[in-house]
Amino acid sequence: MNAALLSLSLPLLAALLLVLLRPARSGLCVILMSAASLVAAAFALQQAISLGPQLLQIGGWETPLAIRFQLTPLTALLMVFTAGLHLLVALYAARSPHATGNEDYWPLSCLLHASLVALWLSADLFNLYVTLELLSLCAVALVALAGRKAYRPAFNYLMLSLAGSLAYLFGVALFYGRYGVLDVLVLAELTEADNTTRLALLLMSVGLMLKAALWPLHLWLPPAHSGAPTAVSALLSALVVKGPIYILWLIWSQIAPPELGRQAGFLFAGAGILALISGGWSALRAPRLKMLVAYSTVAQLGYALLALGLLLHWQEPRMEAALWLFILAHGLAKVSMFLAAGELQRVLGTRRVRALKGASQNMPVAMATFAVAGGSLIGLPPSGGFLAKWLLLQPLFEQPQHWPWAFGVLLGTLMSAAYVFRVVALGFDRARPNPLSVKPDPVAQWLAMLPALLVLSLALISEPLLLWLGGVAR
Amino acid sequence: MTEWLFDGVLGLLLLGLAFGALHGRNLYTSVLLFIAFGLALALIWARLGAADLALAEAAIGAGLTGVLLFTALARQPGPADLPDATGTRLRLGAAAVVLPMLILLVQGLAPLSAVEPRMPALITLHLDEAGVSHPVTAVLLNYRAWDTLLELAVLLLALLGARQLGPRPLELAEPWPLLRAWARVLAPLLVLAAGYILWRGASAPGGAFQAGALLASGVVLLRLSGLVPRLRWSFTPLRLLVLGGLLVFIGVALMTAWLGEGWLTYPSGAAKLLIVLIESVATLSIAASLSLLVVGEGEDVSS
Amino acid sequence: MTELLLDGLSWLLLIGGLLFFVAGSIGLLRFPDTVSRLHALTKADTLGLGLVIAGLSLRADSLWEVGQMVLIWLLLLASSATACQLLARQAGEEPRDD
Amino acid sequence: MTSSLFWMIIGATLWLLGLHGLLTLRQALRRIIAFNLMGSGVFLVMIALAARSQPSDPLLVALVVTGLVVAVSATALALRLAGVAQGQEHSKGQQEPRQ
Repeated sequence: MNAALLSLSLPLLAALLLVLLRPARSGLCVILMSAASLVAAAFALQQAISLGPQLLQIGGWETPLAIRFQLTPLTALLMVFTAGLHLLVALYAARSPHATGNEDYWPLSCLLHASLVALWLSADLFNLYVTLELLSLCAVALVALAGRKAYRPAFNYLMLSLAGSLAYLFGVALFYGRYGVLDVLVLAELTEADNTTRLALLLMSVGLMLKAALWPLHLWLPPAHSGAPTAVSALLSALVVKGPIYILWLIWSQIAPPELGRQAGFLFAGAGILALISGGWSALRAPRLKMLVAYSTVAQLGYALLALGLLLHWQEPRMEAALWLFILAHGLAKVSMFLAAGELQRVLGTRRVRALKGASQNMPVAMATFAVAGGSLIGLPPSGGFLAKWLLLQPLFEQPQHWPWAFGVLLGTLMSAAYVFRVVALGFDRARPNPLSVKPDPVAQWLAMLPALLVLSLALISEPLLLWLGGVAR
Repeated sequence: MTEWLFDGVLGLLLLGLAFGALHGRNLYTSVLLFIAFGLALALIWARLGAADLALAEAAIGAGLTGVLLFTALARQPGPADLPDATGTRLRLGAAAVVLPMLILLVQGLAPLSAVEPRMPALITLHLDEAGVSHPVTAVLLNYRAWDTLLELAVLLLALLGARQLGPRPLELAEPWPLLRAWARVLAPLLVLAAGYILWRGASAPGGAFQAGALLASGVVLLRLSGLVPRLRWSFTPLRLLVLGGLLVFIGVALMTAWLGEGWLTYPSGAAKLLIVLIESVATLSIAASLSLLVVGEGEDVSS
Repeated sequence: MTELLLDGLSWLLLIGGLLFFVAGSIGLLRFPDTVSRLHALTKADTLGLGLVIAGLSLRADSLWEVGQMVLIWLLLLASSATACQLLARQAGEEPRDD
Repeated sequence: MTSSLFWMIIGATLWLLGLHGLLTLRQALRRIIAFNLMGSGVFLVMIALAARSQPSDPLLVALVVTGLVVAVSATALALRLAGVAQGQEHSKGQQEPRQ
C-alpha cells in the first residue's frame, strides 16, 4: 500500500513545488517524477498480485466511517498505465515546447496524474465525486492553455462536465439516503433492486456518460480535444475519459444488483455499437486532422462501452479482460496518434487533412507512427488493439444468436479502417508533397512513435498478458 | 401548522427566486435574484438545522458568488439588457422532457424519508477520539480529511485555470477618503470575526472555509480601496500562502503514513493540535485563493 | 397589560420593518436607474432593519442581546452608507449605465 | 408528507429547473446560474436527508460544505472563461485581438 501512496503523493507534491518554485527546467523534473511514480506503481502492482487486494482505512477509523483506498491488481495496473502515459507524454512535451501551451502545463499535468491516481484508489462514492471534479477542472485548465481559440470549447466542456458531476452527486445522495453508507464495498452487499436504487444508478450513469463522452453525450469532446495543445489532447483522450468509465464499471459491476445490470447492459452495448458507427462516420468526414483523431476517440470508446454492456448483460467475465485491454491499448495508440498528428500539423503549418498529401516523404516517422497507431485502433494484428478485439469477439462467435453484435463490431472496424486509411493513403501518396513551414524534428517524431511501439509489443507478450488479465479482472 | 406555513412560503419563495434568476428580464435582475436566492437558501439551511452550512452559504455561496457574478456582469461586453434568445418551442420541448423526470425523482425520493440513518450514531460514538467536539468539523478534518485535502486542490485548480485566461486589469477609481477610512475600520473587524469563527469551529458551527471566506472579503475590501498593492502571482510569499494549506496537509499525511500509523491517521492525543494547525494554515490559503479569484488581476503567464 | 402592549408594539414595528424591506426590494428591481435604485436600497437597509431590530429588542431577554443587535445595526448603517456613496459616485461619473 | 420529504421535493424541482435552464438558455451567465441552481438542488436534497435525524446528520452537512466549495471554485473558473470567450467573440472581426 505504501508504494501506491508514494505513487499518489509524488505527482501531487511535484505539482505544488512546481507552482511554488517555478524551476527553469520543469520538464526534466516532471519526467523524473513520473518515472519515479511509475516505479512505485509497478512495485504496488507487484505487491497487489502477490499479496492480493488490500484495503486502507484512511485515518484509521472503522469501515463505514472512513474513506477507504482499495489496491487491487486492476487499480495498480491503471496506476502503472497512468504514470507510464504521463511519462511518455512528458518526454515528448519536454522535447517540443510548442506542444504544451505554456509553462503551467507541467504542474497541471502533474495534478491530472495525481487526481487520476486518487480516482483509481478511492472506494468511496463521494470521494470519487471530488476526484471527478478535480479531474474535470484540471482538464479544462489544460484545454485553456491553448489560448483564445480554445476558450469557447473549454467553457462548453466545463459546463457539461459540471452538469454531469451534479447528476452523479444526486445519485450519490440517493444511495446514501437509502443505504446510509458511501463505501463501495459495503454498498455492494446491501443493494436491492428497488426504485431508489434504479434512479440513483440512472442518474449516475447519465452523469458519467456525459463526462466520459460516451455516445450519445459525446458532442463536447471533439472541439475540446482537438482545440487543446497537442500534449494535452494526448493526455485528455488517453487518460481523462477513462476515469468516468472506471467509475461506471465500478458502480455497475460492484454495486448494482445483477438483474438491473442485465437490463442496463443491453442499452450500454447498443449505445456502444452506435458510438462505433456515428463516431467513425464523423471521423471519416472531419476536415481537420486533430478533429479526425478526436472523433476516433468517440468511436473507440464505443468498444469499451460495448464490452462493459455485454459484461453486464451476460455476466461474462471474459469481457472484463477485453474492457481493460481496450482501455490500455486505446490509451497508448491514441497518445501516439495525437502526438504524430500534432507534429504533422505543426510542420505542415495547416490543420487540414488534405494538406497531408505526400507527407511521408518529408516526415516518414510521423506518418509511420500514425499508421502503426491506426493499425492498433483498427485491430490489425499484431497489436494490443487486435488482442482486445479478439477477446471481445471470442464469446460473440460462440453462439449464433450473438452474431448481430459481432456484425456491429465488424462494421465499426470497417469504419475505423476507412478513416485511418484516408489519412495513411494521402500521406503515402507519391505525389509532390506540400511545402513545409518549419523544419521537422526527428527526435520528437520518434518520441511520438514510442507509445505505438509499446502497443505493438503488447502483442508479443499476448499469452501471459491474457492469462494474467483474466485473473486480474476477477 | 405555523411550521408548515413557514416551510411552504419559504419553499415557494425559493422556487420563485430560482425561476426569476433563470428567466429574469435582463442579466442584472437575474444576478440580483440569484443573490436573493442564496440568502433564502441560507435561511433554509438554518431552518433544517445545518448552521455550518448557513454560514458557509451566506459567506461563500451568496456573498462570493454574488461578487463574482457582478464582476462578470460589469465586464459583459455586449448590451446586458437583452433577454435570452431561445425559442418558446425549445423551452416547451425541454420542459416536456424534464417534467416526467420530476415524477421519477419524487418516486425515488419518497421512500427515503422513512429510512433511519445510522451514520450519526457512529460519528457521535467516536467523537471523543476525534480531537474536536463539533461533529461537522470532526467529519471534515478527521473522518473524511482526504476529501477536504482534495477540495483544497480543487480550489487551487480553479486559480491555476483562471490564470491561463490572460490578464484582467482592475481599473480602480481614485481612492476615496471615506471608503479608505471605513475599510480601515472594517478590515480588522473582519480579521477578528474570521479568527473567532475559525476557533469556534472546534466546538460549534464554523470552521476554515467560512473563516477563509470572511478573510478574503476583508482583503477584497482593502484591495478595492487601494490600501493593498496589486496581488502578484510572481511574488513567492503569496504563492506560498496559496499553497500552504495543501502543503501542510500533505506533509501531515506523509508523516503519519511514514512515521505513524497510516495515511492521515493522527496520533492519539495530537489530533487536536494537528487539526488546529491544518485549519489555520488552510484558512489563510483559502482566503488567499478566494481573494485572488475575485480581485486577482492575472499577469501574462510567461512572467 | 404591559406584556400585551409590548407584544403589540413589537409586532407593529416588525411588520413596519418588513414592509420597508419589501418596498426596497421591489424598488431595487423595478426602478430604472442607479440613483433611484440606491434610494430604494438604503431605505430598506436603514429603516427596515432599524424597525426590525427595535421590534426584536422589545422581546429580548437581556440588555446584552439588545446591545448586540444595535451593534449589528450600526455596522450595517456605516457600511451601507459608504457603499451607497461609492455606487452613487460611480454612477455619477458614467453618463448612464443602462 | 413529512417536512424532510417536502424539502427533498423542492430540491429535486430546483435541480430540474436548473437542468431545464442549462438545456435551453444560451447566455453564458444564465447557464452558470442554472448550474448553480442544480447544485443547490442536490445540496437541498442532501440536507433534507440529513434532517431526518435530530440533530442533523453531520456527515451530510460536511459533504455539502465540501460540495459548496467545489461548486464555487467551478463557478469562479466558469465565469472567467465565459468572460474571455465572450469578449473574444465580441471583438472578432472588428480588431485584431491584443497580444
